[in-house]
Amino acid sequence: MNDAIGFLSGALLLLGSFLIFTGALGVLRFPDTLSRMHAAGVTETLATTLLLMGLMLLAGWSLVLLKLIMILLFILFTSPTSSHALAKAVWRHQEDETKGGRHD
Amino acid sequence: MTLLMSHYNYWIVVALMMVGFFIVIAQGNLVKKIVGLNIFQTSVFILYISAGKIHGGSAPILNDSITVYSNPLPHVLILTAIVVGIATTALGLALVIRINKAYGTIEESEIQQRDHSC
Amino acid sequence: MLFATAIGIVLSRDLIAVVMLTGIYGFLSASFFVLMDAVDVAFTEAAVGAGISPLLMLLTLAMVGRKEQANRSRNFFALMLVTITGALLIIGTFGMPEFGSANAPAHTHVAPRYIEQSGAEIGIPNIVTSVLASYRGFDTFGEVAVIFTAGIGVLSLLMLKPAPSQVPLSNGARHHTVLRIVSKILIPPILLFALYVQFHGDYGPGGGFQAGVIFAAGIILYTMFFGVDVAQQVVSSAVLRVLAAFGVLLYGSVGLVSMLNGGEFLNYSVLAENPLTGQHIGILVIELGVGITVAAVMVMIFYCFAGQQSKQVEAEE
Amino acid sequence: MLAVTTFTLILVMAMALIRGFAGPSIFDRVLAANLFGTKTVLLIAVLGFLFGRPEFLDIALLYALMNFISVIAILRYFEHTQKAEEGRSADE
Repeated sequence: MNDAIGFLSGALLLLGSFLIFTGALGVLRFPDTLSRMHAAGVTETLATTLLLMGLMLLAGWSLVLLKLIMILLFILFTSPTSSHALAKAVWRHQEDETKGGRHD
Repeated sequence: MTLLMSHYNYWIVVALMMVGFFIVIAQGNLVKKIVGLNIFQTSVFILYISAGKIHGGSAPILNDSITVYSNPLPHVLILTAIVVGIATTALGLALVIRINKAYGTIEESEIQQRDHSC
Repeated sequence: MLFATAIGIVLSRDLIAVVMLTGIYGFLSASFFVLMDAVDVAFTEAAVGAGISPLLMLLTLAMVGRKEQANRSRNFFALMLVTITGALLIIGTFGMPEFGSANAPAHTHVAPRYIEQSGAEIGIPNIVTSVLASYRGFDTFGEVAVIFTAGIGVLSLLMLKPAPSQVPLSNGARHHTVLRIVSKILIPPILLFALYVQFHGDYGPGGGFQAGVIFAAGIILYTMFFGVDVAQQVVSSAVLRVLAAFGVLLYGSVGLVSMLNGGEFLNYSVLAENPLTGQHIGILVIELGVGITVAAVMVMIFYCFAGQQSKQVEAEE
Repeated sequence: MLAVTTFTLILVMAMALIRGFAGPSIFDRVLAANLFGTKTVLLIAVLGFLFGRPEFLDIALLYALMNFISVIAILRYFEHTQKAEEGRSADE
C-alpha cells in the first residue's frame, strides 16, 4: 500500500515537472506575447495541481495536508485571474496600437 | 578549491553589495538609487543569515526529533531589519515624490543644474 | 541568480522593468533564506521584499515617470571605486570562518544558551519569537518605534488632504468584474491568514511583523480594486493613526505593567503566577502591539502614496 | 523524485528569468514575474518535503498571495498611466 502511494506520488511529481518544463519552454520560445501567455497559463494550473497532489500523497493525513489544499485552492483562484487580467491588458494595448498607431 | 567552496557565500555578498554600491553612486535617477540601496541592504541580510547557518542544522523551531539548529540570533536581527528597511524605503520614496514636485525631475544632474542656476 | 538579477537591474533603463526585477529579486532572496533555515526571515522578506516595496516603487513611478536618462559620465570612476572596494572586501573574507561550520565565533557565545534554555525559560517552540519578543524585547520596542516614526515621516511629507467628494468607485476598477469578484472572495481568507500568522507565531514561523504586513496587504488589495475613497470609508486614516500609536503604547504598557508587578521593564515572568504563563501572555500581547503598529503604518503609507496619485490623475484630467 | 522536481523547478525559474530580462514588452516581464512567483511557491513546498520539515508551508501560501497582489498591482498601475497618457495626448 505504501509502495503504491509512493509510486503514485512519484509519477505525479514527474508528470508535473514535465508539464512545467514544457510551459517554460513555451514561454521562452514562442514568438509573441499572447502565445507565450497561452503556454504559461494552460500548463500552470494543471502542473501545479499535479505537483501539489503528489506532495499531498506524501504528506498523509495531517495539518500539512490542509495547508497544501489551501495553497492549491489559492493558486487555482489566483492564477487564472491574473492570466485573465494580463490577457485583457495585452489585448487592450494591442487594440490601441492598431487603432491609433500610438506606440507605448 | 576548498577555499572556493567554503567562502563562496561571502563572495556573493561582496558582489551584490558592490552592485548596489555601483547603482547608488553611478546612476542619476533617484528611484534607481533607492533600488540600489535595497540591493545593498539585502546583501547585508544575506551575510548575516549565511553566518547563522550550521551544516546539518535545521530551522530554529524546537522539535523533539531534531538536535542541531541554526543560529536564531541573526534571524531575529534581520527580521526586524527588513521591516525597518521597508519603512525607510517608503520614507525615501516619499522624499523622491516631494523632490519631483519641487523640481519637476528626479534626475540628479538636472536637480543640481537648477540649484546652480538659481 | 541573485547576482544575475542585480546586474539586470543595473543595465535596465526602463524603470518599470527595474521594479519588476526587484520583485523577482525579493522572491529569490526569500528562497535563499528558506535554504538557510531562516524561515521567519523568509516570511518577512517574501511579504516585504516581493510584495510591499515593489508596490510602493510602482506608485512612486506612476507619479514621476518611468524613463531614465542616459547618464554615463561618472561610470568609469564609479566602476574603479567599486572594483577596489570589492577587492578589499574579498581579501577581508579570507579571515572569515568557513561557511556552515559549527565552531564559528557567531555560534559560540550567546546563541547556544538561547537554543538550549529558551524552551525551558520561555516555553514556546519558536526560538526566533522568544528571542525577539523576550530576550531582546528592548530592541524590538526600538524597532517598532522606528517604524512608527517612519510612518509619521511619510505622513508629514505626503499629507493627505481631505479629498473632494468623489463619485464612489470613480477610481476603482468597475470594468474588471472578474478581478473584483475574485478579490472579494480572497480578502477574508487573507485577513484570516494574517490572524493565524499573528497567533501561531509562537509555534511556527510568523509573528507580529509578518502578520501586520499580510493584514496590510489584504487592505491594500481592497484599495486597489475599490479606490482610496471607498477604502477610507472602511478604514479611515484617522483610525489608522490612532491604531499605529496604540500598538506602540500597548508594547510599552506591557513593560510598565511588568514593572508595577515588581519585575524589570519588559520582564514578562511577573505577569502571572507561573513565570511561563507570564511569558506567554507578555509575548502574545507585545506581538499584538507590533502587528497593529506595522499594519496601521503600512496601510497609512499606502494611502499617502495612492492618495497623491489619484490627486495627480485628477489634476491631469 | 523530489530531487528531480526541485531541479526542474530551478531550471524553469532560470528560464523565466531569461524571459524577464529579454521580454520585449512590459507584459512579457509581468508574465515572467508571475511564472517565477508560482514556481517559487512550488519550490518552497517541495523543498520543505525534501528537508523533511514540511511544517513551513505557510511561507508558500504567503508567496502565492504576494505574487497575486504584485501582478494585479502592476496591471492596475499600467492602466492608470495609460489613462494619464491618453489624457495628455488628448490635450496636445
